[in-house]
Amino acid sequence: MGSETRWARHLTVIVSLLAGAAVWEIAAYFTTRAFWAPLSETVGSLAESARSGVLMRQAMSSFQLYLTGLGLAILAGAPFGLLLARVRVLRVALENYIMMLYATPMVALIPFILSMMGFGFAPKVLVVFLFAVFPILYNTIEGARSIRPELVEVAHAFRSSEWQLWRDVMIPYTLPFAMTGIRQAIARGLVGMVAAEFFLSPSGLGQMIMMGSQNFDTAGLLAAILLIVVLGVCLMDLGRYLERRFAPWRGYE
Amino acid sequence: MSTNQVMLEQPAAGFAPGAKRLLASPPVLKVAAGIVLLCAWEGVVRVFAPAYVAKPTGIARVFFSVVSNEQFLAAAGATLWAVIQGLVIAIMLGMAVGLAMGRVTVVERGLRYYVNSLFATPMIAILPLVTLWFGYNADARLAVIVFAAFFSIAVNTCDGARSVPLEYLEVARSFRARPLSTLLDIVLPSSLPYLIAGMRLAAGRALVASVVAEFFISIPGLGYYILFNSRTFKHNEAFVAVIALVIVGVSFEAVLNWVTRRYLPWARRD
Amino acid sequence: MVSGAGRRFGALEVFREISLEVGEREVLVIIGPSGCGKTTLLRCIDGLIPLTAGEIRVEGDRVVTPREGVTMVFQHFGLFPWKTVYQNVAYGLKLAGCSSSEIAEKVPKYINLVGLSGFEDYYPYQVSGGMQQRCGLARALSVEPRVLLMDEPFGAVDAQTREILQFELLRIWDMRPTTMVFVTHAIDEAVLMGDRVMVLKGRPSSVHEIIDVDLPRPRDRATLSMPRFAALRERVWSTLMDDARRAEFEVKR
Amino acid sequence: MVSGAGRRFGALEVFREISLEVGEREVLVIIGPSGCGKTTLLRCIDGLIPLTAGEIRVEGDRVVTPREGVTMVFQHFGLFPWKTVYQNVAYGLKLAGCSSSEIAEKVPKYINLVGLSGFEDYYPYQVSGGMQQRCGLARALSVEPRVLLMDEPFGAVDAQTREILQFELLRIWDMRPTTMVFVTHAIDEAVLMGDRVMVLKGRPSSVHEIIDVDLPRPRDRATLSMPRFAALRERVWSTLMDDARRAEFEVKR
Amino acid sequence: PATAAAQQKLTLGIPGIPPVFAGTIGYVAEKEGFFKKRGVDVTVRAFETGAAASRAVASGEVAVSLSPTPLIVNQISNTDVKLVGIWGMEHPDWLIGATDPNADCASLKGGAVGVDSLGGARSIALRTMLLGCKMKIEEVQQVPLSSNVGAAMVAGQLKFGVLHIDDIPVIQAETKKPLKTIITQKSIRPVDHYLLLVAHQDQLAKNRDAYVRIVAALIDAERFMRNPANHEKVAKYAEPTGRSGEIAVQALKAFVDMEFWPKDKDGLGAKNLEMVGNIQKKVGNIKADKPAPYERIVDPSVWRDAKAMVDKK
Ligand SMILES: Nc1ncnc2c1ncn2[C@@H]1O[C@H](COP(=O)(O)OP(=O)(O)OP(=O)(O)O)[C@@H](O)[C@H]1O
Ligand SMILES: Nc1ncnc2c1ncn2[C@@H]1O[C@H](COP(=O)(O)OP(=O)(O)OP(=O)(O)O)[C@@H](O)[C@H]1O
Ligand SMILES: [Mg+2]
Ligand SMILES: [Mg+2]
Repeated sequence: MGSETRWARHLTVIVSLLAGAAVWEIAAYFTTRAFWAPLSETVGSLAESARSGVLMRQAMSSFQLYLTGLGLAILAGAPFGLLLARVRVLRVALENYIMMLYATPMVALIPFILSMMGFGFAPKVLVVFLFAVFPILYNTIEGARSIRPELVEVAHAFRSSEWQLWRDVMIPYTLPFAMTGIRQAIARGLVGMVAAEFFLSPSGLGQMIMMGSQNFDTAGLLAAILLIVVLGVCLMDLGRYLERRFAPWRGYE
Repeated sequence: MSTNQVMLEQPAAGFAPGAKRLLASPPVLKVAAGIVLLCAWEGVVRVFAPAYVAKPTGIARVFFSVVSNEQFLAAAGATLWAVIQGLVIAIMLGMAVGLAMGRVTVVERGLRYYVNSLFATPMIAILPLVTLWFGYNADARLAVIVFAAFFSIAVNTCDGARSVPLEYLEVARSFRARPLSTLLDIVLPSSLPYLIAGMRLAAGRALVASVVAEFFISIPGLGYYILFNSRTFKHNEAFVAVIALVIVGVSFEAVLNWVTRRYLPWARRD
Repeated sequence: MVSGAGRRFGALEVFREISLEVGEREVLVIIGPSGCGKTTLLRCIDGLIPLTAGEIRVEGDRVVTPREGVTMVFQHFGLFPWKTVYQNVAYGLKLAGCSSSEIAEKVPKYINLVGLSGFEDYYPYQVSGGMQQRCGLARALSVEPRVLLMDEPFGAVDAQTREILQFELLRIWDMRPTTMVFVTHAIDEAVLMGDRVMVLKGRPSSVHEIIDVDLPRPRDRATLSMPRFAALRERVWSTLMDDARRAEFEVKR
Repeated sequence: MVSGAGRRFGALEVFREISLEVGEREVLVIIGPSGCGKTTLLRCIDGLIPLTAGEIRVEGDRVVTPREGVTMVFQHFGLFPWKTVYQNVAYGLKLAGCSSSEIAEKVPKYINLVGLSGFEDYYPYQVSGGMQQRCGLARALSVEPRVLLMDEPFGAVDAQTREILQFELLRIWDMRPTTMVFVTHAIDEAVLMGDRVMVLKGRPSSVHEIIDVDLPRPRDRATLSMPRFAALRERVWSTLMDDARRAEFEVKR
Repeated sequence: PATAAAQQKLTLGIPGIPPVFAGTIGYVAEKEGFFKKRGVDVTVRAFETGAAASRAVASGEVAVSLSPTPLIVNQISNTDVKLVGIWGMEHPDWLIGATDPNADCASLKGGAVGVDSLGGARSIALRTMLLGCKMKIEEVQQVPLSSNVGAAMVAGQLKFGVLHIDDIPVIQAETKKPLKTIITQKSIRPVDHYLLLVAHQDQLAKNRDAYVRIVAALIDAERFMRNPANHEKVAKYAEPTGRSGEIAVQALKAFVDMEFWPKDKDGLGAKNLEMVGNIQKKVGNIKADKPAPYERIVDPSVWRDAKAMVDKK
């Protein structure tokens, strides 16, 4: 019975994936090529750009941007978040502003960044950074706010010193929250990357999309979008994995 | 009681504890931090940046003329209205799809990969396609907003519907509840907190989507207002629109919090 | 009533060959170490899940689905957090198809019976665990069942409240005796409440012993001081002891 | 040891004018209805929070901060979810500044004492509540305190496990008697564990009565069957009853 | 003449936010009421780029747009989009300007040059003009700034930019420094083509009358702009482009003198368009075997009918 249900489960998924592919392919025959390109052509275009090395170059350029921005966001966000977690005065003073920035659609700042910093690599990194850093800060602070006072009390009861408290309680407790923030940052950073590549100087996958759309090269456009979808899914999974990985003890939730 | 209260309960040593407490009281701290941040911004811009760059005094100077400007109001109204429309559509569609996915296994398996992967996709990427399908008009903006918001609602509602605690379903079964009554009495309320979480996410995404759409499609709205004014080097004016966006974003958050407190008092996050 | 009952979850056989009979207005207490399948057995009797062997009859009919006239009080209270105390109590009546006038009449009556008057508009999270369980009790009693299934109803409340609730339940039962199957961990409680105590043991568990409790009814606090009580208590304990020890060391999940 | 103690949280005065003395190797049990300030009093004795009136002396010194030689076992276990059983037990020793060889020697000893051998590498969420509390107990015992403060150590475990743990604690105490302040809700437990039972009552609460428990030591299961036990139990209950009832109806938060 | 076309709301897309000065003709036709006079209801709308505007035409959203000729030629040659040019501006006024008075071709190397968008009109022009410097496009860094190249240069963000003639006075006025013209498009290639008024083939077939009236209104507008007496007024209409007052009047003179807006012709010179096609093929923007034929790119008949309509009156 077990294997049968597993088979049935796979079957529905396979059928749905095949149906999706078929719809994609067939839809192209009911519209002009400018509106929609069949899956086969999209894959062809993808293969072509992979062969010519364009794909690799553009993807690397995007990745470089993304990783730099995200990395800086993590390097800046996590320690600062932890600091805010512990230093109550700082946290109380800043938490509302951080929540505000967390809720701000950062794309709106792109025109300013463009006209202030121009078009190089740095402003694009800044965009990714801005997209990514606030989820980390926000979640770390949330973690700090929700820290269980019992545990701090235990530490005090055992005559813990300040830095022992950090090592044994604060950091382990806040880490999973920071990880949740990093998962969100991974997703948001990707949006930031595409936005930066669209609205600052075109480069990478964003440029591929722009060029595809400008030249009515819908197959190329879809290929680039497909790539971003795959990237998004992989990064999302990576984020979830990280979140679980750093909190094996969270099983009780 | 938070961590640090535990420590603050330690006998307060030192002089003038009253003054110290006043200085450390949250509102004072918050306002002080705000002032420091604004001064830092003003200072940095004055020293390092060209004259046109937005700074607090500049923004304050133009603020009232901008917010009473008809064009600005129209732009803000257009964006807000589009976001609200988009959210309403996304919430209705997303709830329907999410509930179906959460409660009907076949639907879940059929749609899982699509919904999850589109949830993970930055919706900006499909902007060029959307403009082709819907044209360079408000419909396209609405479509982008719906696209951006729909998936987070669907994913969250689905999670909510799937994680209805078994014990509640068991109680309902034990009292011989019919499926419809189970859906209305139990599945729906119990997935509401998830739905709210989805809406919180969706509201943020919808705002980003509308701004990006306006950048791209060049239709009146706050995004376009920002783009146009910053391109003509009127950064202060443009920044007022950013402030408007922040207010919109924060008020969504506030409304959701209020709704949660008022109507879902039982769904507190611990 | 239950004959040759067995239930397995996949490879795990929870219990086997359980037969028992509960007379009208009798209180049968089931006691056993954690994880021995008490809750599972009760769920089978209520018709929530099917047996994998044997059969259950209530009032002569085979149980396949929850039947009218049988109600369960849950270990986890099973209150809906989004309903007030009043609405929770009304839930059972509403599903039983009572008219709203009937509901408006019965709900306050049962709320009063369990001593919750004045708390009608509170949400479960606003009242203490003991009050939550009273509310669950009122919900179950309000439909005036012929058979009450109680799954560790006082397992999650503090010791003093538990004592209070035990005697209150005895009082309610004396006023309106119903057939009752009462599951518990606590030996005091088993001896205090039951006409007979059934000890489940083993892996898969089965009926180890059925102990007749020959304490006079109505029972009250004085019952606790009877030497017979202490003797029965000790008897149940010694029956249980070895198993409970072993179960305690078994890793959860 | 404690004299004229009082404590208020803002406008709420939790208790007042509590004086008590605990002799060496004596077990003083504090019992009282929920919310009467038992935990608060214990936290004051441990030096985690200051009194607002009166003073506390341990071994002649005034308590202002947690002192060496006094350890607390928490109602909520207070285990760090990110540490394994072993690491949790080692925590107290580590903070006490023990060398790692000392830790490596003592931790297994105490883990064995509480019957947790074999579970060293489990995370708290992987073991049952009873085992979690044993772990908390091992952590407290491992630093070999002269005074043990126990805050409802068995409040969150199921009834059978509780019985087992009670007698295990009695066994451990007989092996190595320490001064102990034991807080509980349960009357059985109070009478079983204590040399004296102090009943807190009222709002703000104060010492209502101190009952001498003249049951012989070592105590074991046979103690439960003694008529004297039932009588003491009844005595404590009647002292408590009214208050407990009232407290039960008080809305939480 | 109230025809069916009058009921329909039509849109003319022009490139740039804020729009390029070439789009002034659209504003004149709209605000001076030429569209209304010809019986069509047309609004002018600015798009981020000419490419976006042409996409809007392709999607049926917008009736006509002014879009860069090279781009349209590429699109038509490479894909099956049903765009067709019905009117055009033959004379590109592109130049590479520098804020540094000592700049020359050599100093361009590796520098950042402002364009509208990658593959956009300025970018294509840059590629062409770099031929005159014996450089390849890869040797400079393109910075896409829509129509804000001038503004970015004013702000000191950029040293070099691909500019319109009318950008020069603006930049000079703002920076109070002379602007160095490194090279102009005209000096490299006298025969070229700048903008096409493009329509969707199907829409054009369905609603030809309306398109004729649009072009007729544009012809009216051109005549209006040619008259120096109207320059003040035109300068006011040009306000959305960011050029106003004296600067606009100056620019207007220059543009009229070079017959920027075609004077009594359709602006669809076959030689010019073929030239564009060949260049695009040569630089690799056209992937097809050869550029689309002249007949596929344009439809001069609309202008002929429009001219007849204007002359009839
Ligand atoms: N739905 C299920 N699927 C698989 N195993 C289950 C399921 N429900 C219960 N079990 C297993 O059946 C066994 C008996 O569970 P049950 O809840 O009946 O025990 P219990 O006697 O009520 O324990 P407790 O006293 O802790 O409430 C346990 O080992 C449990 O893991
Ligand atoms: N940090 C605090 N701030 C304000 N009030 C507090 C604080 N800690 C406890 N209280 C209040 O003091 C009273 C006594 O609390 P305490 O936890 O000591 O009771 P308890 O006797 O241990 O109850 P239980 O038996 O439920 O554990 C309660 O009313 C509680 O709300
Ligand atoms: Mg159970
Ligand atoms: Mg307590």
